[in-house]
Amino acid sequence: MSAADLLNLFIAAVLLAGVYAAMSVGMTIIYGVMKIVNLAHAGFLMLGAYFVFEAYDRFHIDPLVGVLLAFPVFFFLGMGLHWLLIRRIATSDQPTLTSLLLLFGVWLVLQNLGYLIWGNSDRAILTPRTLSSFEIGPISFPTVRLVVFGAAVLSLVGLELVLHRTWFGRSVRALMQNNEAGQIVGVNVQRTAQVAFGVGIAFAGAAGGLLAMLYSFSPDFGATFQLRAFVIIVLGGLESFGGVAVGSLVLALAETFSILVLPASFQPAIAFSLLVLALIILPDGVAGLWNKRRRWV
Amino acid sequence: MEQEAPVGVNEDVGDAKPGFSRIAPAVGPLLVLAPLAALPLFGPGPNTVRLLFVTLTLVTASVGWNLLGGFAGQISFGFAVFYGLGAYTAALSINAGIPPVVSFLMGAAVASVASLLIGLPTFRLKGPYFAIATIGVSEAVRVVMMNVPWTGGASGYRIVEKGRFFQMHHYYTALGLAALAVGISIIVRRSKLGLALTAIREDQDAASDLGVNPFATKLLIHALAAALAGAAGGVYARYAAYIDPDGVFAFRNGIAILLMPIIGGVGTIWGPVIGAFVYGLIHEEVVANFPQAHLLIFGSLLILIILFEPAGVVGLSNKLMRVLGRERKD
Amino acid sequence: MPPILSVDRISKYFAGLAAVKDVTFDVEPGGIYGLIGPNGAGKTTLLSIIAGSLRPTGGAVMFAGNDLTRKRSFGAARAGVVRTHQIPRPFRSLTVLENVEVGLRFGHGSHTSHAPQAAMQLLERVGLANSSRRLSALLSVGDLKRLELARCLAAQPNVLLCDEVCSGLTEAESAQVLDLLCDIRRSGTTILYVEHNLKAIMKVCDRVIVMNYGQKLAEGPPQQVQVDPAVIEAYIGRPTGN
Amino acid sequence: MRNPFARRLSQRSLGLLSVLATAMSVLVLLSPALGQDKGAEEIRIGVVMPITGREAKPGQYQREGIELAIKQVNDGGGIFIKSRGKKLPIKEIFYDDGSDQSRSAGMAERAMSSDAVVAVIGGYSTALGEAESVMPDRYQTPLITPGAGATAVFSRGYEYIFGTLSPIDLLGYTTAQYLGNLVDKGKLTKGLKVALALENTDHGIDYGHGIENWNKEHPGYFNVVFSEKFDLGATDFSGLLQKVKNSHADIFLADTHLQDYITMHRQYIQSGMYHQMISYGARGPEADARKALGDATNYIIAGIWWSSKLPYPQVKKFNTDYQAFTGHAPDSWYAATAYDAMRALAVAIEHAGSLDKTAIRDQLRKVELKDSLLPGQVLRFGKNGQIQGSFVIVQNKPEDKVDIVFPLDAATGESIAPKPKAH
Repeated sequence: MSAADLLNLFIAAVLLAGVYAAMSVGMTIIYGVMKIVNLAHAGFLMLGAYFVFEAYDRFHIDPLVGVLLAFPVFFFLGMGLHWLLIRRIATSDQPTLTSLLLLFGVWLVLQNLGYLIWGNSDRAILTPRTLSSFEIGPISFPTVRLVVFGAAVLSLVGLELVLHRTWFGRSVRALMQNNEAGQIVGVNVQRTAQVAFGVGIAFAGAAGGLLAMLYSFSPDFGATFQLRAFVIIVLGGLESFGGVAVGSLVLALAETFSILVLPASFQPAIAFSLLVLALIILPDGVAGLWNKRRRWV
Repeated sequence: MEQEAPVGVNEDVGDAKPGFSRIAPAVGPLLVLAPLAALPLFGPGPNTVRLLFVTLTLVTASVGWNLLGGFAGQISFGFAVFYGLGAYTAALSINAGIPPVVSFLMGAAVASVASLLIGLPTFRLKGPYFAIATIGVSEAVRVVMMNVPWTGGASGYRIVEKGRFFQMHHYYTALGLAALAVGISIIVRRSKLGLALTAIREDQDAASDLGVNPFATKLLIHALAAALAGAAGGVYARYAAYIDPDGVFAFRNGIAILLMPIIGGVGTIWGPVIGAFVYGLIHEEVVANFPQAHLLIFGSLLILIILFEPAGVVGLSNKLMRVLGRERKD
Repeated sequence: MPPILSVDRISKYFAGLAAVKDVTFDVEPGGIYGLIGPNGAGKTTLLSIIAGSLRPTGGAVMFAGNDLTRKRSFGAARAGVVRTHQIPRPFRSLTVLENVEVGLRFGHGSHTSHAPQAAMQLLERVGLANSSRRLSALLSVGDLKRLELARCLAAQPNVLLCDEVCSGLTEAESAQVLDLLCDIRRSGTTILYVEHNLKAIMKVCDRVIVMNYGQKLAEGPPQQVQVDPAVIEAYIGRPTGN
Repeated sequence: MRNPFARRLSQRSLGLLSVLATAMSVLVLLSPALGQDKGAEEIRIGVVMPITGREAKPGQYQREGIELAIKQVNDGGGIFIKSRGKKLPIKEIFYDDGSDQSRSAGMAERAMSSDAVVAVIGGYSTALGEAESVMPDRYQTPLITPGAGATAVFSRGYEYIFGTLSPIDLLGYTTAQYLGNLVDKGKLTKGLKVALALENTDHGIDYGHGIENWNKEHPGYFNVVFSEKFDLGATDFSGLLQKVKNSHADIFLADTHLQDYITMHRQYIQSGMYHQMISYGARGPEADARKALGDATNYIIAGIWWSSKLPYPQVKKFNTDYQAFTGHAPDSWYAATAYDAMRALAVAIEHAGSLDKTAIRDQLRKVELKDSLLPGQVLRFGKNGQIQGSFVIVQNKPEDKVDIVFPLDAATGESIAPKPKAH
């Protein structure tokens, strides 16, 4: 394989990492603040995809604008879901079975709603951007993937800004670092959790919109992404946004380059092997690396 | 929020009449076993037998899961691995001419060995990280099995048995296995091992401080649970006669095996049995009668159970009995 | 008499910070040893290391000729070194009696056969006999402390490591617990008693080890330690002026 | 009695257990009653298809094909059953298997064992068909699969299974034959390099075999330089495509499902790849793909079991009827094989003259549907139960046109080969 090929593969991996990061951010926020693994994430990715699709199909709204519109819509959807269901289960500093199963139930319901509303066709968004790419020397950049990559970077940067510049961000960070301490210094946990859940769902919806520019989708869209998002947040340390970027990059590089030595049919095993390896090599989870420091003090 | 007792735990109910409580553990299993064993007397249709057969294999897997997830509190999403390995081992053995019962035992043994291989690294992880790791293991094993050439890879594997198909034969195998599973579950619960498991579930470090070896205990119960799931997979495989990795190793199987005890009541003897019946029968009927809305119905049911009765059907019935008991006293 | 427990240059670092540094002392059989020091002195860390809940960064723990350093806490418990917890950690879904049975059936004495009444006798000894069939989750703080002790006693330890068994208790309850400790000592069990509260220690201990900033500050009989200027300084702070 | 806690638990559930036992007895007692007395005045036919999950869309198209055939039979008053001396209508009992193998087998079994059907049509996609194929012999109930084409399904010596899809290896073979024909015509040069990307199922394996077989029979035409399997439902094919690129092949042949076709071909276009000929196996002309890929689907060739462009009168009639029945035109081949499966079954039932399942099976073996929609116009089941029809190769052309380009006698347009570079 020539250097140009390797470079091409590397670019593909980095752009894939952008896709991965975009879809994982929402899951991280919810996990960080509430220690809930959002098993309904895939459902919201799917809804986001259809939202952007409908906006484009009916009102000819550019998918990128659609993604922006998805933010407020899904934010309130998330807040509503929290009000309706999530706040009723006990909070914990560990993921509980209850929360996992509740959200699994929500996922099933969302999936079925998708079937009832949109049927079982494979939909896709086709804009002039979709299939275009431009080349710099021997390296080609698919335009949509660049767009998604840019959006992912923007979301991560935007989120960092929000976390460090606003009261909400400070509350969120306080809760992510130490739930009890957060309560002691006067963070309104329920309120923050609700907003955080809303933000998490908003990012999930928007990410769904971004994915819709890349892939075709049907109501059971999202499951493979959800599992990967999960792998990424574990790799990235479960509750840091820098970690999401790192985790996405690690996974994308591993998946893309593994194909040089492994048959393509083994590719899906990469993510899960990485997950198990990361957990075992760092016995308390990757997060344990810096958690350990606090535990006995 | 009101402090709730841990899942699967009943608050003190006062002392039972000693004579009654001595026969109670024997009465329970018999009460369930008798009508199931006498099934042919009712002249059931093949579909009823099939439904009960499938449900009984689910009971076995679910009771197995409950040993680890309910008694020891180690939530695993990876039981499809054992179910699948049991299915494949039994399938390969039966095709090699080994008698079915021995094949099921071999399925159980292979699943147990796999459980040790999985448990050795992953039981060093605590709580949620163990659960997370089992997701990874489950999916990785599925993909690998898709690519193993000598089991047909993704094309699946077929069991060829000569002679006629006797559905009742399969049914009694499944019934016997399920009864065995419940028996094991009762024995474990009442043994020293059961005490250790509960202690580990409640506080692993405190249990260790009193001399319980959490790591070895968890490995042991994991192996036992895996053996049950593996045998269940084997029994199912012989019935289905065709298995493939996407079917038996599917992540959704792992979810189903975990859902059943949740529906019935985690950590109780009968919770997983009841859960498996509820899941097996309701799921099948909903799928058959509401093909357009079965996910919706099942998802909503799950949400309702989680929100309003986290202790499952057993918890619900306990609540009902308490209410009824109170009324009687008044 | 050879020491039953010897702690030899034990150190523990957390991310480069020393929680325990080069602590050495011997415990002779049959006494109550106090381990005192201000908050954050490293007492509980040291206790956890002896009990096997924590691995030391350096040093060794010897118990009756056996090296406990590499053993996990269940190994230590089976060998005969059992700890209590500062905040009681009952097995919430088990009854009081069953909690005690865990110690009885898995601890140091588990290989010897015991009468079925053993658990009840222990509960009577700590004054919990009436609650034996209650769920431990429903006990009061004081009762939980007693249960914590009863559970450890059930393991039949040679050395009992007590972590602040009096914290959170009323004066009267504390007195009862201290009486119980004396009673346990009389039956031949050695006690290493970690305590923040000086008064309690002085009442029951035969010998006291004082720690500060992870290091051993002083060791000796209570009366002697009480007047040690270094100890006073650690507890009250350097006297200003005069 | 060491552990009072356990005692309490098991004892607490006693009441519940008795309830459970009663409920079970009721269920057991009721079910035979439900099973009987069915099918007296109607012909019950089980249809097991995925309408949710990965295979939902093709499953739905096949269901529509079956239902159209049933409607047409029933509009004519039903099927004349000699033993009853009158015409009986067909009643469809539908089950969604959710694209899940074990459920698919379970539903087929349910249909055969308790819902009193005389035959089952089911099994879209090879995997689901294989799971179901165990059941027909077990319950001596014929099963026709209109969607499983892998030879493995029919190679087990089963006696009650039939299929209206020609074998997949024939699909690979025909594709290679077509390309060879292009070489003969001078449109392609001899000795071109071929890259294969196959889905990791029997479908993919058979497709690969078909191409290999033709190559063996006709050495020198093509040279397979790359062949690899991939997992269905992958999110990213950049690695695989990079490997294909590196193989410097001239022709790219993949065997995929619809979703993978869309995802893979998007990435193919985005990474600026080009081959003289491209095929995604049996996928190509689907409307969903056109919507998702637009002009990028132009010149893709597909080997399919049927095309609405076939110049037979019965195809024209079917196209109109289907449009009227479903409100949309037939999409690729899916509905046609299912429609013919149902029609062949109806003929067999009428010939059997009774609702006896074995008699129906015997008639299915002899059935000859002379106005079949499928290429060759005659549908006849082979010895193993699978039809041995031929394939048509279609090529997508600009402006949503699809032309049959092979076999030449059915062709509606010229092959455009090699594929033009810019579009």
